[in-house]
Amino acid sequence: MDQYLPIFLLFLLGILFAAGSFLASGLLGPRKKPSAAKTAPYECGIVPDREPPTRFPVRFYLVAMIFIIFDIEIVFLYPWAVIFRQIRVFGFVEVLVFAVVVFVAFLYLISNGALSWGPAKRLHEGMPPRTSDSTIARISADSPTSGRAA
Amino acid sequence: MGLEDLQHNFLTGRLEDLVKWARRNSVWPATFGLACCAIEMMSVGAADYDISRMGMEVFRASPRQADLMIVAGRVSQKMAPVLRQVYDQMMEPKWVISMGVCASTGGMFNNYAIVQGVDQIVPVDVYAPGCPPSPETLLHAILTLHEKIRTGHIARRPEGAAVGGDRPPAGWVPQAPDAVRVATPR
Amino acid sequence: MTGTPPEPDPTVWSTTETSEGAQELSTRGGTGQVELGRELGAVLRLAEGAVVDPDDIDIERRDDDTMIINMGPQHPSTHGVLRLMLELDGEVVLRTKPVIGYLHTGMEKTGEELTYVQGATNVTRMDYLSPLHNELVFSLATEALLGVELPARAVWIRMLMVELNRISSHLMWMATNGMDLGSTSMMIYGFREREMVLSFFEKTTGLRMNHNYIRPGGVAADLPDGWEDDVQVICDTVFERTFEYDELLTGQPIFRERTEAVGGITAEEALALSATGPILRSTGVPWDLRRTMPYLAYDKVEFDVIVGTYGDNFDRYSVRLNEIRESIRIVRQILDLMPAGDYRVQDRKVTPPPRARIDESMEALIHHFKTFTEGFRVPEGEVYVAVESPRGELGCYLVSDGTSKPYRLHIRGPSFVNLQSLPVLLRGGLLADAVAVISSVDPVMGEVDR
Amino acid sequence: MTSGEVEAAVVPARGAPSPGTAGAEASPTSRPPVPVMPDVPRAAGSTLDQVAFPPRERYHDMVAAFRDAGFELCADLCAVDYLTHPGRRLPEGVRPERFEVVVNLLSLSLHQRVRVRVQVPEDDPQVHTLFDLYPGVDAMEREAFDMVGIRFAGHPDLTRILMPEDWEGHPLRKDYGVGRVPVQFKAAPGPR
Repeated sequence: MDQYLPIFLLFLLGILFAAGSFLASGLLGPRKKPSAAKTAPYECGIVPDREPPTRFPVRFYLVAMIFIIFDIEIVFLYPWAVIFRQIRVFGFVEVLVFAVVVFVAFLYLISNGALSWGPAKRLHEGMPPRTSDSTIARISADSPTSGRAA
Repeated sequence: MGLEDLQHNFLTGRLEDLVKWARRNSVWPATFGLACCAIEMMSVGAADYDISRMGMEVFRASPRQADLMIVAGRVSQKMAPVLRQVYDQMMEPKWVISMGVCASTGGMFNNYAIVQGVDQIVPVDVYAPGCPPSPETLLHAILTLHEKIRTGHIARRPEGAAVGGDRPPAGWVPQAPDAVRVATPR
Repeated sequence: MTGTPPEPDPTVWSTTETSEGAQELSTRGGTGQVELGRELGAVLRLAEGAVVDPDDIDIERRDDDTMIINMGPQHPSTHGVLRLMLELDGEVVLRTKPVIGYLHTGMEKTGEELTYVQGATNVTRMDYLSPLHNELVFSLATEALLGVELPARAVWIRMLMVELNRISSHLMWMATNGMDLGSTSMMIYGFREREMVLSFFEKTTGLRMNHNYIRPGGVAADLPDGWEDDVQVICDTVFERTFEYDELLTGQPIFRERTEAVGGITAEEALALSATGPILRSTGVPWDLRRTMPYLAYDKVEFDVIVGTYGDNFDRYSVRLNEIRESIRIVRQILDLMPAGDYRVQDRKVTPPPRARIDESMEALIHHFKTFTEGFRVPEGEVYVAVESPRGELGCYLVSDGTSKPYRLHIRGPSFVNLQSLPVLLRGGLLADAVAVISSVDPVMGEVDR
Repeated sequence: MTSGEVEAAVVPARGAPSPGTAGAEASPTSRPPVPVMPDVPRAAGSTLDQVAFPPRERYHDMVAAFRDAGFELCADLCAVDYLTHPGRRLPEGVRPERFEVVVNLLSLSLHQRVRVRVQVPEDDPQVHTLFDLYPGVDAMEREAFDMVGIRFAGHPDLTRILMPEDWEGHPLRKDYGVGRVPVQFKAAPGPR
């Protein structure tokens, strides 16, 4: 029974914290209803006259998926880390296999460009590396300075 | 140890004083830089005149997280409704510093384009004179605001600033901000 | 008089309506062909008369898939109250339309009401990052109409102050550009150096900004004693600090990723859009008014015109960084070549008598009173004078009708024209690149909206 | 007016002031040359501007001719209201009107500026747009329309740019009041 005491306590703490915050905001929060402006979405000071779009490109959903994959991976690492000492080499190899599997998923994502949101218009793909001195030219007074006509 | 030996400290402070102390030491300004005063406001935020000594170095971009609106610059007729909208979207308690003469009274631009004084649109707490106010003037205005918070009432807005607020204080006929587009010459 | 403004009706409490109707970006269907081409950034194709049809846009999304958002007047990275309406396809920017006027101060109308003596105070508040350039262009225009010849020292003092103002303006740009791209330390360094220049301005002109120091007829006061040491300290410190900025920013992969190949523009497009200053020079066109149409005494100092190659953000950053060094080089030469003599023209028509003389002679008192109440008369005529401000060609078109007030004062703000190249620069980039590009165009809303 | 019949605008060699009014040579169809007036001599060291006064019909072609003659950049375009200053210095053969559109062209190759001033009558304040020659004038023309009320035919998006959308009147006209709120110690000079 005592094994479950910490879990039960953690559960109790969660409930208390949630209820507590609701209670506090109920007590301390302002009574009056928020004004129309406060409920309106903030658009840099402009009152939005067209309603926000409902359809979003699928790319944003992909990012959520990628996050979930790696979040789950971390969640499994926690219990593993607790008993890492007892399960010695076997445990280590086990978690390595798990990590490699998730990493393969990551490589697949990178390969078909889920994360490369680069601008559609790339000036020069193979642009030579340059420094702030190499990219400029200095035109002194004596060199011919007639403007290059269009 | 008699009562007279009690120093005024955390244990003996009233809750209201503590709340006011917390409020005035972390007033976060909203970035409302309009014109030349905005440059001086930025240099107040930078290293030389550092306002992070007063817990204000974080310039919150969105009004949801800002407590103070420093109207830094001249407010044009086109900008007035935007200013009013950002002010309405700020969370209570909120204060307004009208920085510079252009914001306070229209300054040297007494013409069709400038709202002659931002207090026709939003209730102003502290006016900072100067064109642009030197960083020291703005720091002085901020300290005046701290003093006002310390001595002001904890929930209600200070007197005389009910313009556009919810209910005007007794005995003072509110000159409700005439159309947010003020004096639109035809 | 028609058009006089009525008394504001105090009881009307109108709700806030902030939409600007036709000035805003409308849906693709609702926009005319040519305007659609302009918003899409198709500059040159239009010049040859080719018409842009909405379907040939390389993004196949229909109208309701894309999102029109406001990068509005109150936004941390629009450098003042610029409102950009962007049509986004997810993160990629399709169309852009700058909506400006949120800082319109009616300065050209006020300019027609102030005398020439007071004119500089009004003009200096337009471009508040380089106020001395505004005063310079207004004074040069007035002196061109007056036909007044300035003493050498006045010309050189003006050049010294204007170059120091260019350094402080470019430092301000380095600071805000660093801040926009995430490097807060650049903001702190930039402002720390700028404070040095501002303290010298405060010592010389009495104010940190809006100095009213350069006036028609010379400068307001002579340089303080020991100004050479202050300027020397500024030059040496800022010159080494530019290498620190270079080290801080140029090597950083994040900075390079966000500035290289971002917001590119070709020389033809820049010329067609009348862009001047660092934007034009970053595309490779060596056009700097200080070199090609020298004013003041720029033909007597050597300096280089900095020219970029690709015309993208990184080039504009490099052009401005090296222009700080060139300005320092000019200031160092001015330190040696500064002539002695009067700092204001001695022509009694323009310059009021010195304060001490007023107590002695009645005639000086009358003359002083006349200058400061009615101001000096400028012969009838019109003139266009342009100087090279940190943002481009700052022009002043002055029409005078012989009275002591300008009849028409039009200031050609470089940022006002440079803002039009935003649709070309933002086209196809990410929203995050839009932040970097706006900062690299360096608009100052004071001179955009006047 | 096809641009084929190019108005040969004389662009004088750098610095050499062209003689009085014989600016543009007469084009083949012997139309009167466009009067060109040397500008007020400017501060020392700056090149002398040429100022051309084409009639409204030939305004667009003259600017096109200047563009082909090497004026790549249109620096500035603004409108001026000459209501209270009719007697201004104009070369003969140019009838002063109430409004005037001033275009400032800049040649990078010749290091030369030229100003084109076209008279616009009060009853029909309309001028052809320069957008197809210089895409950069789009915002300047919108500002001229917003401030002085000159319409530009063919402009892709002629709306207000500086004033709010529902603003009436054009502020920079001379008959438009300054909109000054009366100040206690200073009488409100000028038109109220």
